[in-house]
Amino acid sequence: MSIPESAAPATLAGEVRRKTGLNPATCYQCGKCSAGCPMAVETSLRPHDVLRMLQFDDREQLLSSESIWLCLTCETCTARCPNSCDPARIIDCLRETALNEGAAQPPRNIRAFHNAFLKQIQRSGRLFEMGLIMSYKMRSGALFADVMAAPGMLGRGKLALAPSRIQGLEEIRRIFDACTRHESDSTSTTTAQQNPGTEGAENA
Amino acid sequence: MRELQELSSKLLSEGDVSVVIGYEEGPRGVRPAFIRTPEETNRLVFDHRAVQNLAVYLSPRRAHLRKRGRPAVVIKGCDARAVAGLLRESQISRDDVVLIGVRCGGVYRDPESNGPLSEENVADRCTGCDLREPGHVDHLVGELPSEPPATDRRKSRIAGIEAMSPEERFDFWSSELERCIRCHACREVCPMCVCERCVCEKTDPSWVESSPHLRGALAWQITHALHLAGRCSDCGECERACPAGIPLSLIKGKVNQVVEDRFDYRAGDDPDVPSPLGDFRLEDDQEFIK
Amino acid sequence: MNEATAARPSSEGEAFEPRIVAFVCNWCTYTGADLAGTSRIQMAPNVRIVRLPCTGRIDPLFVVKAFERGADGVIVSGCHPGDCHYTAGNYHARRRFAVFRETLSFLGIDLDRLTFSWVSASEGRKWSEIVNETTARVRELGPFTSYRDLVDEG
Amino acid sequence: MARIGVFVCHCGENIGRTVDCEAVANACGELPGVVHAVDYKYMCSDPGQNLIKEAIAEKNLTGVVVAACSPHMHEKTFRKATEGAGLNPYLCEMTNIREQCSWIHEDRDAATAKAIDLTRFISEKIKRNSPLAPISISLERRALVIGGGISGLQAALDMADGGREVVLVEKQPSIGGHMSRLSETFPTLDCSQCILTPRMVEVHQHPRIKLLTYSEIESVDGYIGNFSVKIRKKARGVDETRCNGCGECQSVCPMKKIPSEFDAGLGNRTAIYVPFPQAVPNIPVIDRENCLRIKGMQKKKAKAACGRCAEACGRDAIDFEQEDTFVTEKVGAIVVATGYQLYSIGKEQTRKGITGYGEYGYGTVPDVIDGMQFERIASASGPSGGEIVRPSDGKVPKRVVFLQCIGSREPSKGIEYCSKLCCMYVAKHTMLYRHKVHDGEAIVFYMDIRAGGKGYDEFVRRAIEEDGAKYIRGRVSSIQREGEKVRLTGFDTLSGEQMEIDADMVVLATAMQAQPGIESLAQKLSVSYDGHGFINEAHPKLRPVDTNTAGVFVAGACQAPRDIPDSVAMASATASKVLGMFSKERLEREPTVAGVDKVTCSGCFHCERACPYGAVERYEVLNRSGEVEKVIAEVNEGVCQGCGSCQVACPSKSIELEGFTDAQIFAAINAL
Amino acid sequence: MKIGYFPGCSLHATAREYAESLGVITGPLDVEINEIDDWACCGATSAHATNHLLGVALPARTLALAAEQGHEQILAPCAACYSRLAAARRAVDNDPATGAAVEKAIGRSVGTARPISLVRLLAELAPKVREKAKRPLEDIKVACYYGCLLVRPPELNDLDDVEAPTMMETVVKATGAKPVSWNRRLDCCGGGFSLSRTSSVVRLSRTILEDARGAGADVLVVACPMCHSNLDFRQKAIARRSEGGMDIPVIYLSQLVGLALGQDHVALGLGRHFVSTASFISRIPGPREGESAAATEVG
Repeated sequence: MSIPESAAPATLAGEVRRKTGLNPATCYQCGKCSAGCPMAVETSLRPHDVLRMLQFDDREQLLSSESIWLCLTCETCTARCPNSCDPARIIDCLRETALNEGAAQPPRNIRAFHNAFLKQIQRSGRLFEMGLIMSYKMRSGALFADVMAAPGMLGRGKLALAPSRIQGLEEIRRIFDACTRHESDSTSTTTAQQNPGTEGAENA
Repeated sequence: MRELQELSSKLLSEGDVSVVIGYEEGPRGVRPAFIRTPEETNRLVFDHRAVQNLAVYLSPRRAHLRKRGRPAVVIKGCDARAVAGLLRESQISRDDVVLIGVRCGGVYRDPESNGPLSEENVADRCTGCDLREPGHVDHLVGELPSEPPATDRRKSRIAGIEAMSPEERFDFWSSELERCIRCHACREVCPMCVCERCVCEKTDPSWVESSPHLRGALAWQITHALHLAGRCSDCGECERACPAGIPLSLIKGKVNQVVEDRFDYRAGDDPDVPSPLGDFRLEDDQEFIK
Repeated sequence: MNEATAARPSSEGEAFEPRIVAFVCNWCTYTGADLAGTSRIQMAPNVRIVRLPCTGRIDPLFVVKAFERGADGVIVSGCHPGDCHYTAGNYHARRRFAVFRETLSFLGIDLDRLTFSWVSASEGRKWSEIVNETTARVRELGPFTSYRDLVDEG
Repeated sequence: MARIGVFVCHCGENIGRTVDCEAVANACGELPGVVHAVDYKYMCSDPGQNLIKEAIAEKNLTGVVVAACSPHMHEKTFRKATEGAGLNPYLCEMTNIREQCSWIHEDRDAATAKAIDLTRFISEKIKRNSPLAPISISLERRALVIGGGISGLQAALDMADGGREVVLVEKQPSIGGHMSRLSETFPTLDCSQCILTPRMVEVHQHPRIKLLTYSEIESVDGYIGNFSVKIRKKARGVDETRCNGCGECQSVCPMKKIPSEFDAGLGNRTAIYVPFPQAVPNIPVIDRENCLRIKGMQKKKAKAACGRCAEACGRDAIDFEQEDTFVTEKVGAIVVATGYQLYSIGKEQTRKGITGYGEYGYGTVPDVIDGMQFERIASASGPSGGEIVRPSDGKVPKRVVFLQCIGSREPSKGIEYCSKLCCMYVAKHTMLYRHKVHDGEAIVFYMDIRAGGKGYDEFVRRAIEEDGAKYIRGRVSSIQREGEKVRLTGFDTLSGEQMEIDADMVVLATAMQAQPGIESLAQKLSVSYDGHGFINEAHPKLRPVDTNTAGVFVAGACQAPRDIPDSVAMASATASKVLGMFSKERLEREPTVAGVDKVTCSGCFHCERACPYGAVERYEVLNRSGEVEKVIAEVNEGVCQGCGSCQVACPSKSIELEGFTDAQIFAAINAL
Repeated sequence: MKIGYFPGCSLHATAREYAESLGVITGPLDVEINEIDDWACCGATSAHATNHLLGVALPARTLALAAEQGHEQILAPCAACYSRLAAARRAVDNDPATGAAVEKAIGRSVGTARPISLVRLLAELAPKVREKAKRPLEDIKVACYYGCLLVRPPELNDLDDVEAPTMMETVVKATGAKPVSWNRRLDCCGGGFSLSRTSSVVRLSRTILEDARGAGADVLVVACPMCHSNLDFRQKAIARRSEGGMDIPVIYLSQLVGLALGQDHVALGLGRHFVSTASFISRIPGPREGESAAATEVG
């Protein structure tokens, strides 16, 4: 663990600070966020560990960690942090940076879900559960999960059979492009940026 | 003005006063008159031309007058404001002077004009005058005339200047004050200027540069305006006395307007109501303070 | 303007650096400025502080003289209402400066060159903000030579 | 012709690092009137001060300008040195080129140019300084102490033992403050009653201490040496001269269920009550909100309700009609010792901008209490007689969890400072608990243990090593009631484990805050206070017990969180300051007062209206024949505090404030 | 009272009963909800988890549409949608740089429309609910479940408190039912991992359901379709792991209010839940005007 003199822009903490305005150095490692984190038992890096590694610029290990993908974004850590470090927003930003640098290694299912979800919105502007489940199954390989539930869902009229497209689909596509382009020109690193929203994200 | 003449000669003959300060016919309109004997009282007149503010003769700086004994002075409503100012600042005591209040229906802006009062020739200060019958006086003469015609000439000129940008305003006043030769007539004629030695005569330090260049003139006008805040009786004599014709009453008018807007106060003729610039309220506005 | 040490290189083409005088009260703002010092809060070097016992002692004539002597901006600052060491100095000052400010504006002085503030002894950071903000604002307005050079046109 | 010496200080490298002191000295050397300009590494050191003295002698200087730190730091030092060399001290002034120049700028040229400007200001100003002699004023050699906690008591006793009369004003019915509510005190574990009660009795019986309990400061006028303080003695409802403290009235009072403030709401008290057994004075007070008789009177009921205490009183000391009375005391010095208040874990807070602990249930979860409540439970005179029991069901808790830093070090709740002594009293609590419940388990959630006093860390180590307190480094995310237990979800950052603990009782070590209402008292004394309501000391290192207002001193936790040993030391410090001040018959006062130029004053008395102290008087100018020529203004030097408000109000500038005359300020502006 | 309405994707499919019950109760409470036309998905977790600007731009477009269609307030019954709309509102208001980037991305100006959660709306209408209640739910014990995004993060919360909200309880009391006090009210149910990491959802939802059962609740009331699907749809899987099985009906707050207002339970979509609501409906005495209600298994 090398100790950087100050959170210069080159460090990951500096990058997080530039993008979110949050300063990871304000965290004094009290562990209150990790105490309340519902996923603490299932992850190796809890929120305060993430902040610790940020303070010591452990870039590779952090951006390639699986833990940052096991975050439920339930904001408990942010609500209870004594120093208002907002770990939830910082972990959001780490995921985004990891994706942009191609360093992200989310568990297969979670990557599949996010990709399927965002593909859905790009295609029809609204979520079409059936489409999402199909697309998720193909990407995750979990072909038989919840198959038994299909009849129940149908019987209760909970499964729309056709996607409801919106008129402003062009606008949604423009939003996705703008957001991915926005990321590319503001990311300092040079590696090719991949974002699950765009077509080329399949093999991220 | 028979009533005024009879009253004056009565006062003089009974020795109650040794001089009656009033108005008499003059080469250009009326001029101040100092009547010492009952016989001369027939020279006293009062009409729309009586613009001068005779309260200025009560100021302690005119010590020579005081030596002449107790004066009686003819006071219009607006002049009563100045007298109240002098009383408020203990420059004269009430029983040192006899005040002959005269009911006034407005005066000309220029004493040489004549004919009925109209929107063009009436003095700015007469608009909406609430002191046509002066209070706090010993005697009261003349009948209550009708409302003087209203004019918003000065108010609109002030608004015109306010509408300008700072640079334009600066150029406007620079061009006006350029003509100031620092004769200080505006100070001599002002009833409220009671200082033994004026601040602009103070040399160590000389806060107000005395040479007649624009920087000194601006400093002097700012100082005079601030000194009159909450005290100026708006008699307009400073502007009328200025040989260079600088619209000084606009500056004093603006300051009076600011004092009225902020502290809901107008220098009135009641000597017991003090000027707001000397005390404070906890909840004064401070929107301009960061 | 003391020509010997004219620190303002505006004429030689370098960026214009405004000269700002600050009249501050000794008990609150001056101590607040000291606190900014002990906390090493960096700020613009354009402000020269003149210490006075109370805002009640800050005379509008000082401000006029400062502009006459070539100041591009003036700051007047003291204790928050209620905190005055002499109980009422800042209340009197508040009324005096309310009238003075509008008179100056009527005569054509740009009020952006004047900053009034309350800064307490524990508000070092607020003082640095007042200094930086006024410096930036006055730098944008440019030099105020028009007032100091009135003598030439006279 | 002025002969001025300019002395530029490097202040080690505090100034030298960013300001080229030599250049400043050289530049000032050329200023008109400056005959001597030198720079030196440490001007405030003895050799530095000798430089000044020698220069004054050799070049018979008429003015000394020291360009160094803030005048608040060393103006007195350099003025004494100047006086030592025979030059009037008021001809020496400082330029602040450290706090207001070198420390706040990095650009060396700009900082140096600024330092030169500032020094030029003062050297132009000094040319117009006139020699002044301090004013001597009368001195009321009595002291007032506000607050009867340990600090107030100690200060009062030291001053009274020093031979001076002391008036001690305490807001509560009895003196003793928070210390009287503690069980044992760290680090020696001696019981607080045993070390405090003798002091309280000593104060009560001391011939030179006038004790005014259940009283508050109404207003403060005057200035150092001559304060006139109006004190409101709140109506006790009991005649102090008649009552002998027998307690009959308390036993008959029907209102038995009023939560006792002294016991932090755990025990009960009656409407007419004495806060605690060792209260001094041992005279009850009637709680006007809860006394049936007084409530009836307030509603103007015809039939007088209750009144049993009056019947039971053998000495007819109860007086329901008693009104607040006022006493005015003339004193020369004031010691503020109003103490602190604990942060409330509930939703309502007494200070602005502070929020409660929602994640711990806002204090509604049973058996979650704060440190003071635990003290009351552990105290022998407490509601449970010293036996450690749970407030909810009175059972002995088998596992107690203590949480450090509740409110303190927590910017999101509005308090960013550390309250300094919770680490110590939590360790003490674990000891008290383990000593009384041998099979009990004490767990402490902490972040960093801060026990820096003498014998302090050893005390905490003993709690861990001998008394088996389990210290977990981490914080608790939420506290909830789980059946009979209190469930905490915490985290141990050392072992990296999330943990859920079921405890019987939880004690929150809450932050120390300023007393509510301290702002209005500070404004009455015109003393400054910081954003949290703690009183500002004049200088943290050089004048820690003075305040900026001459004659007002500060002691104890009202200035910052502080434990008993420090409070007592600080109280004795204020006493020594006051006794030093009272060692002289009269008091010498800064001569920076106003004076009127009798020639040019026109007697408009604008100055009189602007003066907050009424220091302007009327002076009759007589002519040769003895008649009053005119009436002009004159300043009473003793009353004038030197604010200068009059000078700005004077149109003709005939009134001048010494030290800040128009000429001096004009010269400074001119040197812009 | 006229108000914009943003249903969100799930209210058209897996959470149809939430939309149905809402549609039925707004009439009696005289609130007119007008669905914003051409609304799009708010991006839920996946958008902001992978691209901050995307997570703000998508809901910002909805804010813009609402403003253009003249709605000052937008009702967002789904907690996730409410949270995203509030996050967009706050980002645009407080951070000019993001505001500019968002407006460039969506090609519209965002306007001043603000989201309001269903819990807050019903809490404000609680007096009216009490006054219009036809069917007393006196002895029904209800566990109010807020979940996470309804109360957190603190600056987006529009309820009365972040850590100790009481608005849901206020609405439940207005319907005559009795809210039970229990601990897991604000815990996260596993949210977006419903498909991708079901084991976590089962673990978290199980502790919530067990705590509600422990507190003696007859029914669990939620205000978020994601929480509902994790607690209701997954309850069978949870029952297998929890000793003593698990059979607590999970309904929406709008359905409970609908019941109190005397609406027919079929119209409220009470038959669409996986855990049968029949048992708890049968315990509700008939409406005061004697309207017959036959509980049926499948709607």
